[in-house]
Amino acid sequence: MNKRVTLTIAKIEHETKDIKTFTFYHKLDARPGQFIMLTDFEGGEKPFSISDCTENEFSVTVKKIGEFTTRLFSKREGDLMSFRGAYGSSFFISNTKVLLVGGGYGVPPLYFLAKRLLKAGAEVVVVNGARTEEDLLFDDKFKELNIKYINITEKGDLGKKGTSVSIAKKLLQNQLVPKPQLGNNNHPQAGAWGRENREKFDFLYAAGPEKMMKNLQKFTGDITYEFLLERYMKCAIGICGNCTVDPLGIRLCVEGPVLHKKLVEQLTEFGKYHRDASGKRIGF
Amino acid sequence: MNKRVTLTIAKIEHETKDIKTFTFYHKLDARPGQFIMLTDFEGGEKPFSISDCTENEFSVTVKKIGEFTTRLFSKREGDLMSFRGAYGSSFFISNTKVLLVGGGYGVPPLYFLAKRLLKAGAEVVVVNGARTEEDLLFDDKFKELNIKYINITEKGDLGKKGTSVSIAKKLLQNQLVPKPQLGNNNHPQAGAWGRENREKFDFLYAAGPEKMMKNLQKFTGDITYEFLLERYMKCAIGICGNCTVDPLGIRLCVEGPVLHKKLVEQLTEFGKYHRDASGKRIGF
Amino acid sequence: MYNRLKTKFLGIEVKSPLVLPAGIMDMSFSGLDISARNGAGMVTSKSLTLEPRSGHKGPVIAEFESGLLNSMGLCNPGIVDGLAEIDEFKERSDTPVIVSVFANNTQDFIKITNRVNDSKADFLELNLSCPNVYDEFGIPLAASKNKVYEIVNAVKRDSELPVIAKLSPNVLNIIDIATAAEKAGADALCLINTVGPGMLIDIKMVKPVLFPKFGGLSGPCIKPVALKLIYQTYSAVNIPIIGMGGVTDGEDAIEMIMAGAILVGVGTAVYYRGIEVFNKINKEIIQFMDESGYSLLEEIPRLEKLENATQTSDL
Amino acid sequence: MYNRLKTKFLGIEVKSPLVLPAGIMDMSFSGLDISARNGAGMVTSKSLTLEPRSGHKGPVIAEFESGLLNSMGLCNPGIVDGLAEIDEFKERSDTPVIVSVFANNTQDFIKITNRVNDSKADFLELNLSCPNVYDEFGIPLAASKNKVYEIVNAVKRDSELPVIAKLSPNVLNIIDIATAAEKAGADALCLINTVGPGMLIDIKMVKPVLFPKFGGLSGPCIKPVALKLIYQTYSAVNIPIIGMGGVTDGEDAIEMIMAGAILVGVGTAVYYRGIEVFNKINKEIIQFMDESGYSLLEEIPRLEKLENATQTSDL
Ligand SMILES: Cc1cc2nc3c(=O)[nH]c(=O)nc-3n(C[C@H](O)[C@H](O)[C@H](O)COP(=O)(O)OP(=O)(O)OC[C@H]3O[C@@H](n4cnc5c(N)ncnc54)[C@H](O)[C@@H]3O)c2cc1C
Ligand SMILES: Cc1cc2nc3c(=O)[nH]c(=O)nc-3n(C[C@H](O)[C@H](O)[C@H](O)COP(=O)(O)OP(=O)(O)OC[C@H]3O[C@@H](n4cnc5c(N)ncnc54)[C@H](O)[C@@H]3O)c2cc1C
Ligand SMILES: Cc1cc2nc3c(=O)[nH]c(=O)nc-3n(C[C@H](O)[C@H](O)[C@H](O)COP(=O)(O)O)c2cc1C
Ligand SMILES: Cc1cc2nc3c(=O)[nH]c(=O)nc-3n(C[C@H](O)[C@H](O)[C@H](O)COP(=O)(O)O)c2cc1C
Ligand code: FES
Ligand code: FES
Repeated sequence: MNKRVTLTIAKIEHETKDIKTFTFYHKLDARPGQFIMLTDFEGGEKPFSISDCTENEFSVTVKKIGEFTTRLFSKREGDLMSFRGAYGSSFFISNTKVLLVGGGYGVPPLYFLAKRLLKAGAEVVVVNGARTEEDLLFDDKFKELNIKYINITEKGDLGKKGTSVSIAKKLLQNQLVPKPQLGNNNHPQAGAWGRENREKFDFLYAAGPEKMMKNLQKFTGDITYEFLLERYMKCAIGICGNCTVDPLGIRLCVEGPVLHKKLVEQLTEFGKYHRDASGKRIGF
Repeated sequence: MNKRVTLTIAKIEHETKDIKTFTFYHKLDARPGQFIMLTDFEGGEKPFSISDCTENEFSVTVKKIGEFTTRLFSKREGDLMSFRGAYGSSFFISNTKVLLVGGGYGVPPLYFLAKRLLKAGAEVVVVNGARTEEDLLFDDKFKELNIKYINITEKGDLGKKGTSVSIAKKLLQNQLVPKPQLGNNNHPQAGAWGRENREKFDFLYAAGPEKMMKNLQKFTGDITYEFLLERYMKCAIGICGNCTVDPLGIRLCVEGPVLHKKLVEQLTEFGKYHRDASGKRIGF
Repeated sequence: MYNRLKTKFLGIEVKSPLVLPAGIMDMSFSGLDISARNGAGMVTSKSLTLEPRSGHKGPVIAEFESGLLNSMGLCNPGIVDGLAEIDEFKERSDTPVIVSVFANNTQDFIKITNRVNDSKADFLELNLSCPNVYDEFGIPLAASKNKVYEIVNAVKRDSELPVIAKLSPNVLNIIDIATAAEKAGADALCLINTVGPGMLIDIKMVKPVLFPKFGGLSGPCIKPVALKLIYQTYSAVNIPIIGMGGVTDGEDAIEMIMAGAILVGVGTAVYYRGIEVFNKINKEIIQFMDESGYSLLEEIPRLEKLENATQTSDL
Repeated sequence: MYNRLKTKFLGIEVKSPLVLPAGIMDMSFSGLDISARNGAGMVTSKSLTLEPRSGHKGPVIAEFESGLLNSMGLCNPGIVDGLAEIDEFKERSDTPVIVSVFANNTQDFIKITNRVNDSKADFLELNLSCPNVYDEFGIPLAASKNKVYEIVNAVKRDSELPVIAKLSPNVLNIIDIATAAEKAGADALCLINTVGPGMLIDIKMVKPVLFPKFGGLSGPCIKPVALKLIYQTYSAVNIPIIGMGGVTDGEDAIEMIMAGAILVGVGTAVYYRGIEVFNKINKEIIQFMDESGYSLLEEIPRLEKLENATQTSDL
């Protein structure tokens, strides 16, 4: 039995104008890619990826998008919230050279992943894309990690214009090599990118809008990858069937949300459609 | 949860004209003094003390007395029966010099006890009383144990007249000392009794008609004892309250059926009354 | 510590909100007494009938992973001997006692009530769960607002003790039944009695496990049903409620209180956690109060009442 | 091995008696397909309504130690899209499929029936558990023999598929409802739908866990209630029964069959044992058959029928 936990919001951090991180002091046994179902019992229980998880606390990073998230944004530190989980599959923890490609609120779970990959001894390269510098998520947090880190915006307000996919493409096609560089905090971990020391990646991870991953998929060649997918979730325990993906019938709340390349490639609906709360198919 | 077990009757042995032993092949985790609730699902589920229990089988020894036991007596080897348990408290397993006093179908559970006491290294003396030699239960079985064993009948058809209480009284008052003797099977374990080597007992066990134990109690002095008591049992799991004894309110199906001297001495109803299936008090 | 659990029920102070319900450990004065000594704030007798009843042949209890089924068959020593046990209990204990009574017609309920008037019991509880008697519409007594009204009304006229109506969950609309009892003058309600009934089958012998075949469900499996019916009833009536059904630990008891119960019955959990269950739950309630900052039991809040208590089910 | 589990239901052969019930893993053709591939002999669609329904806001699922509560709110893509999913399923699988449909009045049931006639579904199941519509006696649809008769009768006139009536356990007398459905021409019965409803409370936030507050119970906690109602119904009707409610392992499935079920639904257990639950239970049934000496499923005996199916409860 998966016991529901109700506890106060310990910390609220404003990430961007419409994204906040909510931290709870609780020992959660979660792996990167997994999610919780969060509720205030006022109508709505919604899935959110875990964006960080240490010995005694964990966080979710939420974009204000509709009824539930708007109400969540009105909560203060000390207010009670209730969750169940962590649920779902998690990313494979490799110890080789790996590339993480994130967009939108797909970036925070990759931060949790990056930390665990580092712990396992992997050589981690992260590409973090956003529309503008202001929208960039977890930029400082990534810079504090001992990794090669590339941030890019569509607007180009960090220097060059681009998307995480356009960068990832170059990295994967060996046209670009990330190198360590001094970060904001004058530590040598944070990095920009140059054109030397071309290398191959052993594993690719991505999370973000499905369109982005669909796009990214074109450049994956024969590299092994895992994508974090989203579907409308209700039960989160694998019985209501709302989150199954065609034609496999696997449930993103149980067998997902992290899917291996082999499964993603079989999904006829990937990047095409998903199902809404009624089960009706909706195009992307 | 106490799982019900349904299995075939492996063996039926005729002990006396109205007593049979039913053996089941089943690994039962039972201690001497405990009982099972036995049923054939045809109306009636009744408590019976475990009269023997080894690695892979156990037995109950039943007296034909009313509706259920009469139906039970019509069963054959291979017929299915269902039971739950073992339930209740069990006898303390001493490793000193102990006396076991049995009457009626109280004798068989003392056989199971004697075996466990011997295993623990106790010096075991058993007094087995019945009306006539024919009514004597487990006579051969006791003789095969490495114990001092005294059998006695009211009719005197074994030599002397007496009851198990009259013998126990003499033993307890040191007027009588049991000595090893050649048994039926020419082994030196079985014993009769003589008047030498008076010794003290450290522990007294009894099972049988409540009147017998009430009688026996008079001669217990300051010896520690445990009695196996019976009350009408329905649930056997300590909730229906049918088997509680006054004024303590302890349940013979949970805190009993084996009660320590300290508890027996506090029972105002001991030897006086019990409650029937409706909870009405009935005198002994 | 236990001062914090004190509460009042119909003007009488109890040391804990926990109640030993009808049918559990209550055939004898000593069974009531050991429960009270283990922390029950109030105790209930077995449901007494005019004449003694031996109950069913059995098996009368079947266990399954989520609770118990019982087909006891209302065994009891009859109203005369049963009241004698209660009187003997009252000589040894100042714990308030509810005498539960059962009949399948109004006349017998009245006869029993008059017997009870002469006893030392504190409250009279009517076990209104008879499944075999039907009203003029073919609805079983337990589910018939007319029958429930008739019985409670008649008993109230004669009873010198406050009257508690114990309701069955196996009804179409609990509000109908609860308000009928309230209108008829019931001083309090007790719910829920066992759910179902249900059955289990021995698949080796191809036989129902219970004898007779069916038995009422109690224990953890019925808690959600109990909470819902108690909450619904609490939203619709103005008399106190003794809530029960599956309460096994302190958190369950708190749920009952939040759903609207003043007192909380603990029955089947006596099996799961021993007769010490009352003291264990008392402690767990205190622990929750400490964690949540409630110093007294009565500070524990209740759910907001339902606006429309009858129309409870969406699709 | 699986030849031993073959059985016939209304003339159609199924490879296993296990059925994926309505509401479980059945929003999409692929959900039905993965269940069939994992050993379900028959699959059921989510209950479809005329228009799409998004269902309730949630939490729509609450877990407790003995089962689940759900307040899904009959979310479904509507009859048109729902049937399209079924047709897509039928293109890939020869597993028989039941289309479950829901409406709260006879007219809508008829409209839906006519849609279903044009689909590839094998059976039409009427989810007769609407708790919000009352008959002329104020009895909810699910518990009203008149309403059940009316709907089944009307649907039978129009349906080209065999009609299964799915019954609610929350009724006063299942026999009334079951025989009304049979008389109205139902080809089979399916029971039970969820029990209660019930509720759970979050004691820290003092709020019902589900939104809206109440949800139907499923899983192990309801098995005894299901067995009893199935056995009672089996004793009184002559049409086949799909039995469900808490079946989690092979022994539970055998109990259902002995109680009178021809096919056995496995819903909540998909949560407990994964989507492989169907194959797991298939194996456990075979194992029991081996131990007990039955070579074919149909040799498994049933309980003797009740003599008087209505009068089931002793005191
Ligand atoms: C595995 C998974 C992980 C997610 N992780 C995050 C995260 O880390 N941060 C974050 O901000 N968001 C995350 N989401 C999306 C998040 O669940 C929705 O943004 C949220 O449910 C919106 O609720 P709302 O009431 O505010 O909006 P609504 O107005 O109800 O809906 C807006 C949109 O949000 C999506 N959505 C709504 N309800 C659900 C639901 N029950 N399940 C899935 N999607 C839904 C739909 O696309 C919908 O169109 C995740 C979703 C999934 C499935
Ligand atoms: C702890 C315990 C251990 C027992 N061990 C044995 C044993 O090893 N061998 C043996 O033959 N008998 C034993 N008995 C007694 C046995 O349970 C009864 O003889 C049996 O229940 C009689 O059932 P019946 O239907 O044949 O008789 P009935 O006609 O129903 O009753 C005859 C008498 O048996 C007793 N009895 C009946 N039902 C019960 C019941 N449910 N619980 C307790 N007593 C009952 C009553 O004294 C009753 O007057 C034991 C009883 C208890 C409580
Ligand atoms: C063995 C048993 C016997 C019962 N007998 C009665 C009874 O005589 N009268 C009554 O009103 N309720 C009786 N009940 C119902 C309980 O009082 C209580 O309402 C029900 O068991 C739910 O509570 P629980 O889950 O805590 O046990 C009995 C219950 C059990 C388990
Ligand atoms: C999440 C969920 C959704 C359900 N949806 C439906 C439904 O749409 N239509 C229906 O007739 N029954 C529905 N049911 C009831 C099941 O079909 C089944 O009757 C019930 O759950 C009992 O079986 P179980 O204990 O094996 O789950 C649903 C049950 C659950 C748990
Ligand atoms: S959300 Fe219900 S199956 Fe995944
Ligand atoms: S037999 Fe029920 S309490 Fe002992």
